[in-house]
Amino acid sequence: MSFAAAPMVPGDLFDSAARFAAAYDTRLARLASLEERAELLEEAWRELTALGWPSVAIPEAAGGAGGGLGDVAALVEGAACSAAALPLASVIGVGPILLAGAGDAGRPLLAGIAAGTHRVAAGIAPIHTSSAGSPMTAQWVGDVPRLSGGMIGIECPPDATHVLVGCTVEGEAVMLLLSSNDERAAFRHHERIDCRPTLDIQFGEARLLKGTILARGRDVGGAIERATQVGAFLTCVEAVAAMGALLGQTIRYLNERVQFDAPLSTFQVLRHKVADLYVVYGNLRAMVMDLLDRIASPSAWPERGLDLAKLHIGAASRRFAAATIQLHGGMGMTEELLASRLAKRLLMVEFEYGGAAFHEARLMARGDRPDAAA
Amino acid sequence: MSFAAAPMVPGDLFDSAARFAAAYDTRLARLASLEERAELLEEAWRELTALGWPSVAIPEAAGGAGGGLGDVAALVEGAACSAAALPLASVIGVGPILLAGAGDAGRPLLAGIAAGTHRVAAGIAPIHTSSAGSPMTAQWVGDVPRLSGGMIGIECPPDATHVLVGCTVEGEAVMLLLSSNDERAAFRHHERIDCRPTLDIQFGEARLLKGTILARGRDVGGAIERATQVGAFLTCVEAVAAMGALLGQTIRYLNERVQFDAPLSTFQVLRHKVADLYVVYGNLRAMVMDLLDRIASPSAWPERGLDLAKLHIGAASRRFAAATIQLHGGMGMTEELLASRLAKRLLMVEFEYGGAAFHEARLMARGDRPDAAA
Amino acid sequence: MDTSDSLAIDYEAFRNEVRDFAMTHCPAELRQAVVGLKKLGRHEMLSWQTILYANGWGAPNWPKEYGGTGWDLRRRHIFDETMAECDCPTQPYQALRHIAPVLIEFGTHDQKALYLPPMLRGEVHWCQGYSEPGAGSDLASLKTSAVREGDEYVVNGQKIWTTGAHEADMMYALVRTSRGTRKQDGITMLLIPMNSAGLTVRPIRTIDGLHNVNEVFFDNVRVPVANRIGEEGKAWAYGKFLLSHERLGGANVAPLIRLLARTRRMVAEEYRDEPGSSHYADLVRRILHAEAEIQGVRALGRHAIEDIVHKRPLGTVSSVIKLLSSNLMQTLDEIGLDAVGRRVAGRFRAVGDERTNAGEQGVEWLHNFLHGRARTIYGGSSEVQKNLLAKSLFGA
Amino acid sequence: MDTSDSLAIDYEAFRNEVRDFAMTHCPAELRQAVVGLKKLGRHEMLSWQTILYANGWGAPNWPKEYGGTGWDLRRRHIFDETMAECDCPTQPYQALRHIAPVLIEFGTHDQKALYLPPMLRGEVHWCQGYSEPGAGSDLASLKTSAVREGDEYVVNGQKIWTTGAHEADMMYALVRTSRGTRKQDGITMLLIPMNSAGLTVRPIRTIDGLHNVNEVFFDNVRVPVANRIGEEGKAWAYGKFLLSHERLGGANVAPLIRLLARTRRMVAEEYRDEPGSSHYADLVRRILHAEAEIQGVRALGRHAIEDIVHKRPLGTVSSVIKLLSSNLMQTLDEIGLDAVGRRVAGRFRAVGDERTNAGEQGVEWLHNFLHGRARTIYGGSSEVQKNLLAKSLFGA
Repeated sequence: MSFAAAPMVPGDLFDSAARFAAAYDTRLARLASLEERAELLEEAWRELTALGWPSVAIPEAAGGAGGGLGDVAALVEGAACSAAALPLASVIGVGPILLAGAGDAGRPLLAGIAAGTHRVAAGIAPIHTSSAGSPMTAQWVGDVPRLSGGMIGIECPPDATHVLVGCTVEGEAVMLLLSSNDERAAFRHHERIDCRPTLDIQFGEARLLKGTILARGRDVGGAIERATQVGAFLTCVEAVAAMGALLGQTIRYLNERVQFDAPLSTFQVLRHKVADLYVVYGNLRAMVMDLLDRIASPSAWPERGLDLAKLHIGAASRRFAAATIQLHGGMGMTEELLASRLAKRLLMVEFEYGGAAFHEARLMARGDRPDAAA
Repeated sequence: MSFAAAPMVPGDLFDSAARFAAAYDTRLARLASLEERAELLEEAWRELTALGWPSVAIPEAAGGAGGGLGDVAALVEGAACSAAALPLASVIGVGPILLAGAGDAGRPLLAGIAAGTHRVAAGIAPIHTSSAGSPMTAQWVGDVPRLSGGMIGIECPPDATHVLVGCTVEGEAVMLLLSSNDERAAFRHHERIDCRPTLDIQFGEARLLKGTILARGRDVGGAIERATQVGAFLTCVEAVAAMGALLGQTIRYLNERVQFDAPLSTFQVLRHKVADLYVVYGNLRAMVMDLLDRIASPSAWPERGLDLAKLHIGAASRRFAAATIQLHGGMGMTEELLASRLAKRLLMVEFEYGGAAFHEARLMARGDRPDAAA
Repeated sequence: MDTSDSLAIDYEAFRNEVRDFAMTHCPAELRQAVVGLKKLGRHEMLSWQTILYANGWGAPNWPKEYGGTGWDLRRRHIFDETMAECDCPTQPYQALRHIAPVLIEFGTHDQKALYLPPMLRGEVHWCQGYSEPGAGSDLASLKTSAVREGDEYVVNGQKIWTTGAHEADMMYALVRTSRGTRKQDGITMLLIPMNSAGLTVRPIRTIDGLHNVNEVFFDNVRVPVANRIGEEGKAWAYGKFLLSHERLGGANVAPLIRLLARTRRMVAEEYRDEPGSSHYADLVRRILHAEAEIQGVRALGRHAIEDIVHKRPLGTVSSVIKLLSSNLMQTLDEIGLDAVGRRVAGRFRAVGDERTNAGEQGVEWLHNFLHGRARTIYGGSSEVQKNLLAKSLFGA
Repeated sequence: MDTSDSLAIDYEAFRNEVRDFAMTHCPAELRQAVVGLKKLGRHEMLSWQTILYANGWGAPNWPKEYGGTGWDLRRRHIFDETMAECDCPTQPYQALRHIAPVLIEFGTHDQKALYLPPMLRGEVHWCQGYSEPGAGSDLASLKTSAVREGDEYVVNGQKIWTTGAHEADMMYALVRTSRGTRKQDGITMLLIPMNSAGLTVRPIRTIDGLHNVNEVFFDNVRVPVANRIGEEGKAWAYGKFLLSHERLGGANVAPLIRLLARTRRMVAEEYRDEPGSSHYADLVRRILHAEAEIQGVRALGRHAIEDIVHKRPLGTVSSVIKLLSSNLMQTLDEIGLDAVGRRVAGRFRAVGDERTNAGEQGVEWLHNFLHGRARTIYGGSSEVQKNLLAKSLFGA
């Protein structure tokens, strides 16, 4: 009996997300055109909305299921086993956490998300601005924020209705809400390297955004920080799930594929490379499970632990992807192979919710202070 | 037929140095006490002086053999195949080049070295001072240099008679000559990690060194720079020689050693690790041979090439040493094994004639300017 | 190889001649595409070939009697290096470097007359039909069969990873005509027109999202016996001949040097506003180490060429160069990914613009990274190279 | 293991009790030696054992009936972690953790009565005679022979890498009493007094220049049959028992955490005057990555302990922990070498002062680096661990 990855957050949510994502992934892999893929993703989003996923982390008072981060993690983990090209973590995890910082003002939007009438992309200024290019800057003009430059690579649900922007205006944390057809901004859509839909917003030179402020102040700042860390954490969950799935694919491939009259899995160098990958996977899986436990205990938010995890998993994911592509030989180069898509998912990890430079800077600024409790 | 390293600078000098060093190394490896080792090294130095090695790079006019850097490289390479615990490169290569910067003032000392009556250790301030601890500083008091702090880890021939110091006093390059029993300095002797003898000089708070100036000015500055680069280059020569020898030892060991009823050399992972080492060795060997060619053409001193080589070979040597120790299993941990001594020689490489930080800083300061000709 | 007149040749003058020609005759848009790491297809490669042919440089590696330049190895090497330095496209290597030498050595007079001139003139595009789904690194396991019926072979089976098959006129293919005791026996080489009935090309979408390679299916494809190279069942030997002929392809490190310079420039540009960041310092450090290693590869290549010129045994140097070059290219690809990734990885393909070379500025570094993963797979995977090296090092 | 009362135990209170004891009872010079990465010998280890014994903590891993604490696995783990955090020396593990459990399981009543109490009291120092020149990772190939003559075995052969043999009173050794069809058969375990006639200890100077391990030669050494553990020829099974008993030795990651903190402190100190240097930033970055990985190892260890407590199958986690821990220790060793090397590598041993722990401040990091190379060799080399993992992953 050979390896099969065990889920970190087992249960019905994981199972149904895994099944759902695998089915759509098989269909998506056959489509080369961006338009056709976008249509299929829209169908998938409608279906998962019907399943109630967007409401899973929304409080019951706002019409949601009142679940916790563990429920979001279970869905995200299941979907990541097939490298689902859906912005699940950011839309059903990060978005609601950001909105929570808006207090009552955010309630109608939360209710809309829970009801399936609103689809919200969540942009966070320090994450979705690039220091190369034209990063976003903001000033006050009276009570109106004036924005320049723009934000890039915001994960975006199909046919988004709104864009939520968490940013800082002259030192004050502010949450803005834009309609997705707001004419004061230019919107541009892309696919990421792992085929997920993203959104760029350009404000141009200096754009006055009257009527967009949803909330401002200290709670908003806390929510931005929390949302950033949750985004990073869910990225780690997805990375570990993708590694486990990829490891399984690789082992199966090496057991089946014959070269030089023997299965590839009989060659010691390949066996040891797979053992190396398993060790990496085992370590990161334990790390992420441990963080999920610590997150669940609200008294000891593992700030340092989360930054360390994201810092490390970005680079580890890159190496993992490169090694598995090599182990698959030419097959690893085919987009139609699940393993390649999982590898591309892993390549993206470093660039989501803050890369190495971002988390390193945070860790260095904070010194060696450990988390509140271990 | 399995691997045997081919010399980069083949010929009589290489052969005789290789034989000489192997014989002494066998005797040295049996001795645990520093005193006994020092006695044996003194005997070796007397013998190699009788063979004329210290005079090989000294001009005929000063009583030397008038050879070039290629001759020094041949001797150094041969000796490095047994990780000879002798400061050959620095004493017969770097010292004379530094002294050349003193012009006529250096002549008597060169003659003494050629005649075998003088044994000179060559310290170079930017190389042999550590920014941690108490680095050497120097001021003028009238025409007399006043030195504070000290220099560390200067390679030193057995029973040295003099110490040559290349340094900068208030921006001016200066060459000082101290007798090895000068009471204005404290001398302390060590073995390096690869068992070579070294010397620390401490001047304490502020020591006036009247009568020590051998030369000063622009030529001295040029000689310091040239001596530093030659030291770095000869270190690279030794590193490649040690790698070649170590690769040979490793291959022999793996062919002979049986575990799990088969020679270790039949295990594919070990075979590939050795192949990896061979690729590193082949690359560095070609790089060093190429640099030797370019150095021989006086119009195109490969300044950038030398810095790049030393920068890279330091780290490569570390990895090479670690990998071969692992391939030797427990045996790799025995000091009595030639392979361990070669590995320790390689560990030292990073710390000789400027580490990675030193050469990186030089390369970055210089920008991307290529060498005069390729 | 005419080593006889080597001493009389002024290699530096030759280098300058090649450089001048490249800079004046290679169209700016072609050089621009090469600089921008864009994909080059049939049209670009053949148009450049036509220009070179007009100057008498159609085939640097062929003897004069077939319209080649008859250059010695040093001049060929200088030509390759200089063309790469000047950002010229590569010539159609599958025709000129792979099948042509085999044709010249083993082909009939008619075959040479039929196929060589159009290659020279840049009129016909060739592809290579070697790899199969079950035969990659272990090429001798190939199964595509050719059964002789009268004056024809009937070919059935499948090839994979066929670069440029969708744009090619002809394929040279290895097929199995019998099974011997050794699986290297019974392999035959055929020249197959791509418009043959029963031949289907199916694009493979590779991991970079682009279409470079294909599957090719043979369903009772009939190929004249006249299209067979050499003897039936002996093609493994021709493949080995080709290998030894091309073993120093890797000695041309100019593409590596060019990628190094381009990477350095791009990183400086990308971090223009953050010169003090420790990540910039880290990228620069990695570039310096790559540059150092490239110094060595370049010297290895030069030494190898001198060894061939002086008829010294080459040993395993081609494996060493292949491993080093492919790793270094990937190292640079990875630096490229690290530098542009934060800005471009989230914007890999623009909705509403699906042209191959469209997209955010810098996205070509991501394509390059993805595409470049294959460098350690094709042309003898790193694993196969290391097996070869180990065999030589351990004497068994 | 008494899991019955697990729910009733206040583990945090226990942790505090252990910490208080360690900080008040462990002599400052011992803790100083541990902090300074110094080598600990017989004297240091036994004196600490005596102190623990006096507190009833002589054997955390033994059942109460033999004088052990009878602690459950969680308490043992907390004890180990806390002692390491407090920089206390390790207890004499070869006696307490290796041979004692085997004695308790397979020894006779007389053997237990004779050997266990002195171990507890810290009166007798033990060493392990397993490895031989031809039997390292492949231990079952051992050749040291024991031939029975009346009431004695006559032992001939050689052991190697015997840690502490020069300071030990007793050795537990694996010897060959017969050859079976499987080489694992015919291996017997003997307890051998180190002062036996014909037994010679020869020091091995290891790569760090220190004397930690030895060769031990047996020249007709006579060992009473009463010193045999269990049955003749069955010792391979006892070794496996020991392995399963100690399989989570690696779950104690406290030494790793302590080395991390120490490395961080040392690097900050060493670069105090160059806080802006890019090399300092590089070292700090490497430390952060190590810290991240240690987070994972720590969690793995905790999960494994819970798995044992809840009697879930452990699988291959001990191999994973061993590989990770040994690599991380080496990573930190290497950071240590990089930080102090420029200052200390050229001054490794001071002429005129050859005491083991003398030398330049920081030289212990070089010793540590060199000594630490063995971490991926002993106790199941990394290669052997990966073979095991691969077998499990591929199902063959």
